[in-house]
This record gives sequence, structure tokens and C-alpha cells, in this order.
Amino acid sequence: MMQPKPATVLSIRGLTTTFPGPRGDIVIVDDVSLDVARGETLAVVGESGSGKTMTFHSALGLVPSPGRVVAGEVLLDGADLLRLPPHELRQRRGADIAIVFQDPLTALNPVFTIGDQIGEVLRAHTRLSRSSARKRAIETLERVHIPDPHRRVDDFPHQFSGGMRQRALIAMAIALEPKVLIADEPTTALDVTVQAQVLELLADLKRDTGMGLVLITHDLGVVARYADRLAVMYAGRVMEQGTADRVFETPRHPYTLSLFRSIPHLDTPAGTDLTPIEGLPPNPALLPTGCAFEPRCFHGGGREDCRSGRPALTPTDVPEHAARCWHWTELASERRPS
Amino acid sequence: MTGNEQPPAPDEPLLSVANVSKIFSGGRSLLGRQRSAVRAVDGVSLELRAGETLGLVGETGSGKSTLGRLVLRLVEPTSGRITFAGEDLTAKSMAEVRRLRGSIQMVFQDPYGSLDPRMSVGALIAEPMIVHGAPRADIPRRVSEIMGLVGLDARLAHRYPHQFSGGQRQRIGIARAMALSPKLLVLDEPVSALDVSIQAQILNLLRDIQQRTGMAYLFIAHDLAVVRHVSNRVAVMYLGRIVETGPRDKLYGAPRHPYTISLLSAVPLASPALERTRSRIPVYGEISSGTAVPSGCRFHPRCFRARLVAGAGKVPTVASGDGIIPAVCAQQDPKLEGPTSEHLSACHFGPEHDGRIATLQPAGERA
Amino acid sequence: MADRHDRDGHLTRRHLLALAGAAGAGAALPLDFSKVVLAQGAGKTLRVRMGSDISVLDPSHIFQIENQTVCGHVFNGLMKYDQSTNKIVPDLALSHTVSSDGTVYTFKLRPGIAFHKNYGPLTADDVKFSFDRVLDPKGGSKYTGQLAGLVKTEAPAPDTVVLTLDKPASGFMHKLTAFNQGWIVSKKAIEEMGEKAKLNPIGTGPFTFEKWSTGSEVRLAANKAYFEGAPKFDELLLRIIKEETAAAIALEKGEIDIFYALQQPEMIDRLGKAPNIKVLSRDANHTINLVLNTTIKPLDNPLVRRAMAHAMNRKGLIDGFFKGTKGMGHSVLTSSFAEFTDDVPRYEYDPEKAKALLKEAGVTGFKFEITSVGLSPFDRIVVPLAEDLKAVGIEATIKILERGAYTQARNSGNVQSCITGVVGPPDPDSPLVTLYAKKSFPPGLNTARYEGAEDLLAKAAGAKGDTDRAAAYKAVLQKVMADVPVIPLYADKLFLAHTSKVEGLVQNSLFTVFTYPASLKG
Amino acid sequence: MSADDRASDLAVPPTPWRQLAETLRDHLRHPGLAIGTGLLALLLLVALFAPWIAPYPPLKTNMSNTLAPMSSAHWLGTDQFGRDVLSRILLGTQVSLQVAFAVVALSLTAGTLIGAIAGFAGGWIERITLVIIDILLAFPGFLFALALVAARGSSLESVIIAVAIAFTPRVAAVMRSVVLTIKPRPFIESSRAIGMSEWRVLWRHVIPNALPPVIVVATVSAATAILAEAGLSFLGLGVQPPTPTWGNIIADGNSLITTNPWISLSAGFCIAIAVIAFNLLGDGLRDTLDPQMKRQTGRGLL
Amino acid sequence: MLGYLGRCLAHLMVTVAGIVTVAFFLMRAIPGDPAQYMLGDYATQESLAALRAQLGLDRSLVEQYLLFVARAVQGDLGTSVATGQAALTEIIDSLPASLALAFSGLFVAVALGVPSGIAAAVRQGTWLDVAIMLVALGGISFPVFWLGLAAILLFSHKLGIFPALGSSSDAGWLTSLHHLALPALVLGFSVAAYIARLTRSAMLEVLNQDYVRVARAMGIPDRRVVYRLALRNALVPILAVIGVTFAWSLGNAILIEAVFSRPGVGSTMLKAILARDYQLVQAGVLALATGVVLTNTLLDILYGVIDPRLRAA
Repeated sequence: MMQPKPATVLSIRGLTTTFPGPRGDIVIVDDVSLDVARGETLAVVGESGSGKTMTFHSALGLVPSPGRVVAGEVLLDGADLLRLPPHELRQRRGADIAIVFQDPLTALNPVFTIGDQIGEVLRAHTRLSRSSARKRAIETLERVHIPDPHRRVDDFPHQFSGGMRQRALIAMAIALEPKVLIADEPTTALDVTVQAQVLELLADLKRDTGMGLVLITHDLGVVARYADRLAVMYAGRVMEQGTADRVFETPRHPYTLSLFRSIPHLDTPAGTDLTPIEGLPPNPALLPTGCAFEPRCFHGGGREDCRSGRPALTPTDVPEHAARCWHWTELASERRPS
Repeated sequence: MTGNEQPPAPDEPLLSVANVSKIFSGGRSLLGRQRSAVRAVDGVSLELRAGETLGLVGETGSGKSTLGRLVLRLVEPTSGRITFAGEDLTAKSMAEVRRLRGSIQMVFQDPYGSLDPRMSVGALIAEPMIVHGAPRADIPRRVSEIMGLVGLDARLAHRYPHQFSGGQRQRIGIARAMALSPKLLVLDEPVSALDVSIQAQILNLLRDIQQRTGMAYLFIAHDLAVVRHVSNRVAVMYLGRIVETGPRDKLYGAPRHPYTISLLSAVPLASPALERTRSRIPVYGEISSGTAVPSGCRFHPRCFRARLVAGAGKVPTVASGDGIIPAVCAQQDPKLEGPTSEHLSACHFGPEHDGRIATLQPAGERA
Repeated sequence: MADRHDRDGHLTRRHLLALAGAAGAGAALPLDFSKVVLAQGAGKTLRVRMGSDISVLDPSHIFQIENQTVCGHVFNGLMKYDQSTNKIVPDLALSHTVSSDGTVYTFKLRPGIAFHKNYGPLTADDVKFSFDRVLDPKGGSKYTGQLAGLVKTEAPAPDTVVLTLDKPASGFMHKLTAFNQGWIVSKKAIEEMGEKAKLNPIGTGPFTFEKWSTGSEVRLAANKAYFEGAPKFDELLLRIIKEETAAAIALEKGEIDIFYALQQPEMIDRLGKAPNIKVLSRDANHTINLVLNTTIKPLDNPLVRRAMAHAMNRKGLIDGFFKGTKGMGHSVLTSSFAEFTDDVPRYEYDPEKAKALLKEAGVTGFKFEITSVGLSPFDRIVVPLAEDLKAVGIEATIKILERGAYTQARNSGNVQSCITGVVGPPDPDSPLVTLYAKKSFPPGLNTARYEGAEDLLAKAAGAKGDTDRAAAYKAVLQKVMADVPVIPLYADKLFLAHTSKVEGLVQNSLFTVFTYPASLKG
Repeated sequence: MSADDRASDLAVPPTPWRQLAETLRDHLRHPGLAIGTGLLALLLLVALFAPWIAPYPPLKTNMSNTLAPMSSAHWLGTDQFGRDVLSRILLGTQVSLQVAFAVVALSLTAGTLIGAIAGFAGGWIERITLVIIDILLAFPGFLFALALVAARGSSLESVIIAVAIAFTPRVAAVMRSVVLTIKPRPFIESSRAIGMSEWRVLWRHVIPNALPPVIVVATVSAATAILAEAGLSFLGLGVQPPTPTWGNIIADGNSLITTNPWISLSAGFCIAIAVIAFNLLGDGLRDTLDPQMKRQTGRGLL
Repeated sequence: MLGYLGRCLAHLMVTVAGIVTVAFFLMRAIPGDPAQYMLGDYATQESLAALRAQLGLDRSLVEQYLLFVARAVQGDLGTSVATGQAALTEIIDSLPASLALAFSGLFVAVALGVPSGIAAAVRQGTWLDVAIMLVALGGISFPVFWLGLAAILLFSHKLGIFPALGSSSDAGWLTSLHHLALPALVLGFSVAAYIARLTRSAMLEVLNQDYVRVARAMGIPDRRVVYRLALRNALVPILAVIGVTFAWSLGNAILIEAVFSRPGVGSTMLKAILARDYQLVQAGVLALATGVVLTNTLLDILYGVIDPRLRAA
């Protein structure tokens, strides 16, 4: 889906985050660069531990101690969030860039009403009175399609269903109409029917406000349905990135390809065999010196350059597409199965 | 397993669940107040033959996990009969049931929680054998045999679960379930807690084991694609009821029940091209709780077909929640029936009413 | 102080049979009236430390020295002990006569005496009532036995009381002195208040009882109409302060004026050196003793008992532990008694002799338990004594019981030995009959179950004249100290400290404090 | 599966001894645990060898040298009976540790069983036990112990029994709540699914998994037991003289606090050291044994 | 909320009934004869028997129990053997002093403990955290009576700032406060140590929760995150420990009262226990236990106010 090149609103450049480990620092986010444009949905795909969540926590200065952002810049409308004084960064968070957490049950404070929690966000950034904050909260709840928001605003999180909690979280995040909304696995904990409702809601909100949307997920179907562009992460690194259509059509990284092949799909013939990715997800403390995916790779497996040299994210033959593989050209010459 | 032919069906089903219900009564509080009861499973019947895989899908709260536990009598049925290999499980004493559990085993969803963290892997796998009185001398040999079977290095038997990854732990769980060579394996979401890259390993392992041993699987999952991948037959559950059941290809290829249709439409496909052309069928709201089961057809508050039929205006209608639905939907509980004895669905109306589906407003608009 | 509770009952165990020299004391007044001046300035409070809380304040039920201290300020008797000389002198009685056969006592009451709180004038009826209720077996008085010989009480006139005894008893005047059963209560008050009277004493004394705050304090107000003159301060505050350290600091800081029942040698020493603080001391009328059960083997053998007396380093205890604040006790009579003699068998500290005696008795070491009460210093003094006994081969173990359990164990008579002190008036029968007479167990304190001095005790009771009396008691003491069923550990000494603001305070030998004579300076 | 094997190559299969040593090393890396273990080991040594370490016989009175000040001969001076205070304090370690261990052993055994059965059985058994525990917990523990010792007569056993009885409902309450968190864990159901009987599940799976938090509670209650013994001894309801305990040394020195403060002060320090040792041990065990605490340290984010 | 209140009160009633029962049988299980104690050393068998009959001690245990319950319902908890006063009156008379101590101690404890616990949690791992936790460790490790002795030695004897006596005979509130200060500080300090430790761990737990991260991510200022959003969640365990320590300080008041020669329930109970004054011990135990249960019920209600989930449960 080609769109006129929109204005970049969030630009992450060379972001690197480490945690101290027993044998030196462990790199959790490894030189990650990503761009999000206004009105665009960027999907970040990866398994648990691939660093996708930590990338955005790093960008927002939310890395838990003792982790540290050691390099990179995060430009939001031109200002580098990593170099802002703390109070300015705080003012940006929630107002210009907001995040929706994965688990709606734990992400809501159990002892405050939904209205209080949305109001708290409003009042942290504006000079709204208590009553007008409440009014705004009700409006926001209405926007995320909470039925009967006048009554529900005084409910506590445990009185909400899972889908409604996720909506409430989204309401908190969009209350101040941020330029960028980061949705971190917003539907993992939800049933498939509710998942569809929430994702549709996010898509609608994006369309209405023109904000940039980052969708962190491990579900390729979700990516296919909602994303404009896609970045695949593995072991803290971006392995492949490009427009969603191109990455699905012509993947240029063995990991991406393996992901497609290892999961049963509803649209593939029922008899199709699965090709598992052998081995275990990477332990960030014990990464090989070369390509992080090399130990599990069906493609490069055992080749000397894969073992010793770390490939860079390089543009491929596909427009607006880059992959982090020494041998992407060979992959390009293979025919994509199915 | 998906590529295989249907196993020859013996006359007698291995497992037969007949009209089984489970109501979790809330019990009484200290003040003697009756807490509300939860109808987790409500008059469910199904059969499973040796070597067959029955997939059981449904959302959270549909009662599919409870049904799995009822089969092992880990949960006492409130009513109904469960017959396993000709023996009436529901009539047996607890001690006999425990003995029979050698033949019916279960693999649990959470590979992190379902293994006692204080026991070594060897001890965990040996435990069922000890409990069922296997000769002590045979146990170590059998443990390494089973570990090999599930793809674990037998030299790691002295290790503890936390030293293994999620996928390996699920292998341990499977090994433990297989230790007594059961005839039926109840698999409760065996891969949903695993990393995507690992799921295929476990699914393939399960397929291999079934091919080798001829075990029957009751495969419980919420992931429609996974269930499609592993099952011969599929049953869809909603609020304690089976709303549709049929052979895999028929159910996925031509779903009859509006809930099945909605479910399938809600699962996004991993292809942007296909996604762009797909119509989206709204499901209204969220699943009700088992304490307040809707009257009539329990799916009616969320049903698009009911709204379509009502909109066509040929049947008496009533207002329900935020929509107008046929009166029959709100008043009468549909029976599970169908054109063939294989493919059954519990709906008052047929799929022929779904033609004007595009006229419905999108799901996201109303919650 | 807390230490004495369980012996309070014995204060009144006076089986005085001989006549004390009270006959001529009728008209003597204890105080020089010229010294009585009006209290200087209103609102003066004298604050006294007490070591323990009070309980029942009804004279017929009273026990425990704190209660006696309170009641001593509230009540009067017909007679009283002079605080400094221990002589029996008239109190409410103006005079008295004794019939020639020594059985009929006639008292003339002092006129114009009124009970506190408008309970009317004191009459002979009140006196008769006071004695009658002690004698009434249904009254449950602890002191019925005290007035055992009293067969008739009469009040022929409002100011005349006639008491008739079944036979002459020389100690009868002691029974009537201002102590427990001797205190005169208001008939009207007792009858009106019923049960409440237990904690609302109405007497004729220099102070009226105002208020008791549990565990905290007792307040008494000056009785301005007291027949010997109003007290020189307005209020007496008895504060309950258990810890001596706290009490000493409070005294130094001027938070209390009188530290009564001072025990700790270190505290005595410290306060003695402190400026503006005066420490008074006086020999008490009692010794602290180890009572051996003579009915069990091998304690039934006098040789063994003597050996034990020799084995214990009592001098070491007095010098080392008490730092010389106690005196040596050679018998249970201290030097404050008129009948005191030091011509008794003595048991110096001599482990070798102890061993020899044990050998002579054919006893080679035995197990032996000392029961004591969990109150300082009685739970401590046994420690070095047990060590001493171990040194001669007697395996002594210590059993400390708290008050209730201790009383019970002692009453059961099953204890092998126990620590007992008989706190009481300067009446030789108080310790002697109590500890050595057959009739004193059970019930009683002769837990030695000693019967060897019955004849001598009877003789002493019947003795006439001071010389006879002294000789008779000497004979008793020599006999019991030869048999040693009771080993006196030390002769108690009483200490009391007060600030220099307090003047005119007289310390008694009774372990109570009587503040009436005192005044507050400045 | 070859990939799994490769993962297992990451560590050499350890021998049990090596594993134990590693666990120990891991645990001792926790500073609190290391200090606590060290202090406790020291106290244990002192308790065991007190009769030989003590410079003087702790019970030997010397009435000619009472209340001697601190000197090179008597480091902490002598008491009212001329006994060496340091020797008495050293011997006092025995009683304090005895009380601590005995109380923990008794209350842990009883409390664990009661709590585990109540929590695991559920239903009316649990409800009744819970009400009883609640009632017993309402009684002030120290007062309860005091009354019990007074009734039974002061002795070491009385103190131990009284404090243990006061602690048992506490342990039972903790045990029950821990069991409640274990009961819904999948491995319990998994054990039932393989055909284990309820008793076997309780014994083999529930109790072993509930022990770590209970052990932490027990360690802390050992500390409290030492304090309780000291309190009882202070009120004169402790161990019979002449046996020294830290509590009765403080009580003996109480009235001498202004003249010979070191008698009471030093015994108090000993109590504090023992209590600190147990508390550090408890804190450390909680950090290292209790996986729930580990999860909370945020490692999950990695 | 009403249902929740009802549940709390029902639980309260069941527990109090249990306490009455346990208190009765506990006292009967203790050996010793109150009649013997009342009559002292010279009691004869006849007078003992008469008194036992008067006290109802000769009846069957069940009869005694029923009588006891019937009287207890009317507020009659028997008569103190030692003073002949109503036992309940004596307990109630000694309550104000204990409550004053407990509340002032609690005030000190909360004022010291909660802020330092929060500070330690917020500055986890810094020297401030370490310092606070070391002091707190000391606070829970020294016996409270020893702290009292040390305080008297230092503040009363050496420095002379505070009186050694924990109570004053003057009615003036300033003097009373001066006397109360030292015991309250000692009690407060040792309780503060517990509260600080618990506050720290409760806060740490809460600060690790997702919703705190969400609040930070939404740009809510740190102070507000800590003191409003997080603290409220940590409040339930903090209140729980405050409740426990309040009960604890009532029970352990014996020691403080002994050290500072203060009147109060503690010293009354000690007196009663030592004297085997059945009725008084019983009344005291009942009063204290009921007080504890009442406190717990109040706290339960408070938890419900703080945490809406508990109301629903």
C-alpha cells in the first residue's frame, strides 16, 4: 500500500540499552533505528525477549534500574527525548507520546476509579479543574466506546471486563491526543473477538487524529491487517524492516521466513506441514559473536561469515526494505513457498 | 497428523461424554448468603474415538477447560455421564478414578507452573509410575526412554524445571503425561504459552507421538488456526455449550453457526493482500459471565445473524440490549442439529440469512 | 514495696500472752503539741513513693504493707505504737483500766472525735462494731484468730467500751493497737456502703481517703479537724513506682519527697551521698529466714540442719550482696525486741565443720530444693546460699515462684525449704509462735513443722515480769537455735530517703511509713 | 532434538555436591544472608563451647568481689554475687539459642500441619480453623505466654512451650495463606491428574513448596522468641536461677543501671546481635528462597 | 459496602464469642486456687470451701461457663479477688494510661516509620536506603525494655532531659506529655522499625507494578506517582502492620510500663497474673483481645474503603 511520504513524527536512531550482567553488560536493545510517520502504523514484531518492548521503554526513559540507555537518540518532532531535562521529558510523556501496556489488568491502578486515573493524566499536563477533568474523562471514555460512560467513569478496574479495561487504558493514552501512540501487545490478553474490536478502535482513532501508531505484537495476522510498515526484531536487533506488503510478499531475512512457516495459518491448505524453528529463543547474555539468528537459521546455518561476522541492516532489492543478513540475495533468488 | 486419513472408527467410542453439566455453586458465605452459581459446562455431549483428535475451541469462559477436567474427573460433574473405554467414570469411586487416570492423562497450558519446581525432571516423570505402582527397578529405564521420546536428553534428568526453557518444559509435561502410556490425552492449550517459534516444535512432537502410539487427543485451544492444524473433528464452545461441531474441513470451510463465523472472521490472516479483501463480521460486546447466562440462545446478545433476521422483518422481534432480535432467539434455546449427523450447529436460523452481512455497522462501534 | 506482700498477713500474728508495759502509758501523748503548727501555705502536697499497688482497705480484711500504710493514715486504734519507741500509747482511748483478774478492759474514749466525710462522731458503738465484725465468723475476716480470747464487747456509754476476755492475756493490748484488727471503723459507713467499703475507708485519722488510681497513685487529704491537730501539709500523694532506679531519679529530681521502702544497697549508697537527700535507717522487727521442713529426710536430723547453717556464708551475703545494709541475725529476734539476746548457739561460716557434721550424721550429700518468691531480693539471696551448700556437697536447686504460686506451695506444706520472714510489731510472739508453734501449721508459717519448743513457748506466754519474761524467751531461743528448724539469714534493716524539704519525719520499725508528723519546707 | 542439546551444553551437568556448593555460593552472595549466617554460626559456636570459652565458671559466686568494675580480669565486671558477667553472657547464649530453636521447631511443626491442612482441605475445616486462629491471634501473645509461664511455673520448658503456643497460630496463619497460593498452581492439578491421592499431593507437593516462606517466618519468629524469652526473664518469669540467660542478666542489672550499666547493656547487645542474625537470615532467605520476590525485582522485563 | 460492613461485623461477633469462650477455659485450665489466694496463709479448709462456693468454683465447668457468659453479656466480668472491685472497672480504669501510651507510641511510629519506609523504597539501593534499613534492623532487634532502660540511663540519668517516670501525678497536660515522651519514643521507635521495613517492601512491590510504570509513562510527576498513586496501594499492608503493632503494643505494654513505672493495663494484668486473680486476668484478656479484634475490624473496614476489590470479594 503506497502512501504519499508522510512527515516523520518519531525517529529512533541507533538506540542501545544495556543491563549489567555477571559477565559484563548485556545488550537488550542493540542499535535500533525506527521511524514512525504521522497517520502511519508501524508494527514491531518479535518474540518475547526480542527487545521490542524495551526499545520503546528506552525511548520514553522508562528503563527500569539498573538498565541504562547507552547510545542513540529519540527525536519526537525534532526534540531528542533522551537529552531532555527530566521535567520536560515528563511533560512530553502522556501528552505528545503515549503508551498502552500489554496487560490491562495490571496496568490499571486497582484502587482508583477509571475516571480518577484518566483525570490524573489530564491534570498532570493541563490546568483542568477536578470537575472538568472528570468531564473530559467521560468524553474520552465515550470515544473508546465504553457504554454508559457517565456511570462507568466511577467504576473501579475490577468492575470492567478485559476488553473494557484495554479500552480504558487506550482512553488514558489518547486523552491528550498524543502525536505518537505506542500500543504494546494491546490484545494479547484478549479473546479473538474482543481483540478485533480493540484493534479496530485503534485503527479508527489513528485515522481520526492522524497520530502515528506503533503496534508491538507477535501476531503476524494483526500485522497483515493493520500495519503500514513492519520491523521484525530478534535478540534486540531489527532483523528486517519495510512496508508490510513487501515484507509479507518478499521476506529477505530467514527469521521472518521461518516465522511464516512455523505457524499454522487459517488461509493455508489444512494439510500443510509446519517447519519449526529449531532451538531456543536467544539468551541476551549469551549471544553469538556473529549473526544472532545463526544458531537457529535454516539458511546460513554453520557458515563461517554468519558465525563470525555480524551483518548490518542493509537495503535489499525491494524498495523501502532492509534486512540484516549476509545472504539475503540467496533468499531473494529462492521462490517463496505457498 | 493433518495429512492423515481418518483412523478406522471402531464401534465403541473411546470416550463418550453424555449431557454433562458442571455448575460451580458459590457456596454459602459466613452469613449464609448464597453466592451466585457459575454454569461452566451446560449439557455437553461429545464422543472421541481411539487415535482421533477432537479440537475444542472457544473463548475464555466458554467452559472448554472445565470440560477437559471433567473428562479426568478433576472436576466433579454436576450431572451427566462420562464413559471411558466402556467404563462409567461418573459412577466410580475416587480411588478407582485415580487408578483409571493412568489411561487418561492431561497436558497443561502453563509449562512454567505445571511442574513442581522442587522436583527434578527425572522424579517428575517417574512420579506417575510410582503413584500407579510400577516396579521400582523399571522406572529409571522407562524415564530415559520417555525423555528420548519427547526429545529430551536423558542425561538432564537430575535437573530442575527452572533450568529448562518453556518449550523444553512442555516436553517434560508431555513426558509426564505419557509415562503411563495412556489411551487418551487431554491437551489444554498446550502451546499457547509458548513463543511462536517454539509452537511448531511441540505441535510436530504431538503429531509424531500420536502417529507412533495411536493415542486419542482432546485438544483444547482458543487459537483457531492451531486447532484447525491438529484436529480431525472440531467442536466450538460458547458459554458452556457446544454451538457447532463437525469434521475439521467442513467446519472451517462452511461454518454454520454465527459464532463460528464471527470467530473465524475475527482472526486476521497473515497476508495483507487477503486481509484487504476480507469482510469483517461484527461480534457485539463480550462473552457474558457464567453467572448470568442470557435467556434463550445464549449467543443472542452478540449475534449478527439475529440482527439480520430481525432486520429482514419476517419474524416476531424483541428488543434486546442495544439491538432488535427475533423473539425466538431470546426465548428458546436452540438444539444442536444439522443437515448431516456429522456437522451440527445450534442456531434457530441457517447461514442463508447471512447475505446482507455487509449492511451491518462495524464491530468496533458498539461495545 | 512489692517485696513483702505475702508476709503481710503475719504482721498481725501476735500471740502476745505476757503483759506489756502499757499500763502506765495511758496519759502519755506521742507528740509535743507545741510543735504543731498550721500548714505553711495552702496546696502543699507531700509525695511518697510506694513500691506496689494497694488493694483492700477494709481493716478486717486488710493485708499487704501498702494497704497498711494507707490505712495507718486514715484510721486510729484504741491504742497505738509510738513510732520511735515502739511503746503502746493511747490513741482514741483517753484512758483504760484492767480488772484485777486481768480479764475485763474498760476504755474511756477521747471526746469530740468525728469520722471523716460527715459520718458522725466516734462512739463506743463504733468501737464495739469494729471488734464484733472481726469476731463474726461470717465476716470472713483474716483476723478473727487475733481476738480469739475476746468473749464479750460492750458499749455501756457512748464514751465507754468494755472488753471481756475469757482468761488473762498479757498480749491483749498489742491486739488493740492501731494495726489491722485494732483499727476502728465507722459503723454507719460500713453499713451504708456494704461492699464498697473495701475501697472507701472512713476513719478518724489525720488524713481522709480521696482517690485511688489503679496502678498509679493514692491521694489522701489532710483532715483539718484531726484531734491531734491538722497535718502540716494539705495532701498526701502515694505514688506507685516499682523500679527503684526510677524512684531514685524521681527523688533526685524532686518529683517525690519521700522514697519509702528503699532496698537496693547501691541505691542507698547513692542517695546517701546525694546532696539535699537524707537517708534514714532503722532496724526492723524481723529477720529473713530459711525454713527447713523437719519432716523429711535428712532434714529431720538436727546435725544436718546445723551443718547447713554452718555451710552458708551469711556474712558474705550481708557484706557482698547487701553491702552491709543488713545485720547479722543470730536468732529470729532482732535487737529491736526487748527480749533480744545474743546468748544463743551460733553458726559461723565454716564449711569444714559443716562437712564434719554431715559426716557425723552419716549423710553424704543430698538433693535439696530452696523455694523462694520472685521478688527482689528474695529471689537473689538464695543464689549464693545454694552455691555455698554445693560446696559442702549438698546439691541445692533453686525454685523461684511468683507470689500466688509461692503462697500456694508454702501452704501445701510440701516445700523442702522456703524463705520466710515474719514482718510485725516488736512482739516476740510475732516471729516465735508463728515460726515454731505447733498450732502455726496448718494453716500457718511453721512449714518446718517443728514441735520441739511447745513447753518453752507456753512458759514464755505465762511469764510475769520483765526478768522472767526475758529468761523464758531466752530459753526458747536457745532451744530453737540449737535445733535450727529455721536458719535466720539476716536481720532486716529498713531504709527511707527523703529530700531536705521534708522535716520531722519519724521512721518506724514496722515497714510502713507514717507521714503525719512530717512537714514540708519552702 | 539437537537444538535442545546445544542449549544444554551451556552448562556442564553438575554433580550434586557441586550444585550444593553453587547454591550455597549463590546464596552467600546476598550480603544480609552472609552476615546473618556468619553471626549465627558464631553464636552457635559460642553456645556449644561456652563452658570452655568462659574465663570463669559462670555460676561461681565470690561474695568478696561483688560488683567489680570492668577490668582486665573481668572484662565486663562482676555481678552482685561476684560472678563474672562475661562468662554469664557467654553461657546465656545457650539458653537463648535453645529457646529460639525449640520454639521454631515446635511452632513450625504444629503450625505448618494445622495451616497446611486447613488451607488445603478448604471448606468447613478451613473456616473453623480460620476462626480459631483468628481468636488465638487476638490474644496478646506476650501476655498469653506470661500467663502460661506463671501457671506452669517458671522453667526453660515453660518458656519454650508458652512462646511456641503463642507462635503456632501465627505460623498456621502464614502457612494457610501460602498454601492458598499454592493450591491453584497448575502443578497441583497436574499431580492430581496423574492419579495422586490428596494426602500424597499435600505431603509431596503442597508442603514442600509452602515451606520457603514459612521458613522465613520461622526464622523471624526465632528472633521474636529470643526477645520473648528476654521479656519473660526480665519480668522474673523466665528460667530458674542460677542459670544465666540474657534476659535475666538484664533483669539483674536493671536496678544497677545507674551504677553498673554494663551488666544490662552488654546483655542487651547480645540479644540484639542474635536477633539481627536471625532477621538478616530471614531477610536473606526471603530474597533467595522465595521465587515470588525474585519475580518482583523486575528481572521479568528482560 | 454495606454487605462488606455486615461481613466484617459478623466476623467480629463470632470472634468475640470465641474469645469469651477461650478466655474462660484458659483461666480454668491454669492451676491454682483463687480462694486460697484470697484467704492467704491462714485459710482453713472450711473457709476455703465456703469461699469457693461463694465464687461458684464448686460448680461444674459447664455451669460456670454458662454463668460466665450470661454475666459477660451484661458487662459483668466478675470481681477482682484482690480488691473486691468489679474486674471490668479495674481494667477500664487502667485503660486510659495504656491507650495514651499506645496511641502516642503509634503516632511516633507512624510519623517515623512510614516516611522513612517510603524514602528507603524510592531511593532503593542508595546509602539512604541502607542507613534507614540498618537503623530499622536495630530497632526491631533490641528488646523494647532494654531500649527503655538505655533511654532512662541516657535521657534521665545522664542528661536529665526527660523524667525517668512514665507518668506524672500532676494534672497539667504539659507535664503529662513530658512524662509520656520517653516511653512513647521508645515504644514508637521500636514499632517504627517494623513499620519502616514493611512500608519499604510494600512500596517496592507497588513501585514495580505495571500501573506505576503506566503512570510514569503518562508523564505524571514522580511525587504524585509515589505519594498518591502508589502509596494508596501500599496502604493496606501498611495499615495491617500498624494494626498488628497496635495490638502488639497493648500486649507488650507490660514491659514498657514496668520499665517506666507507668500504670496501665499491662501492669494491672501483670499484677493479676502474679496474684492468680482469675477474674481480673480474665477480664483483662477479654478486654485486650476484644480491643485487638475491634482494631482488626476497623482496619478491615478501612481496607474496604481503600481497596474496592476487597469490598466486592
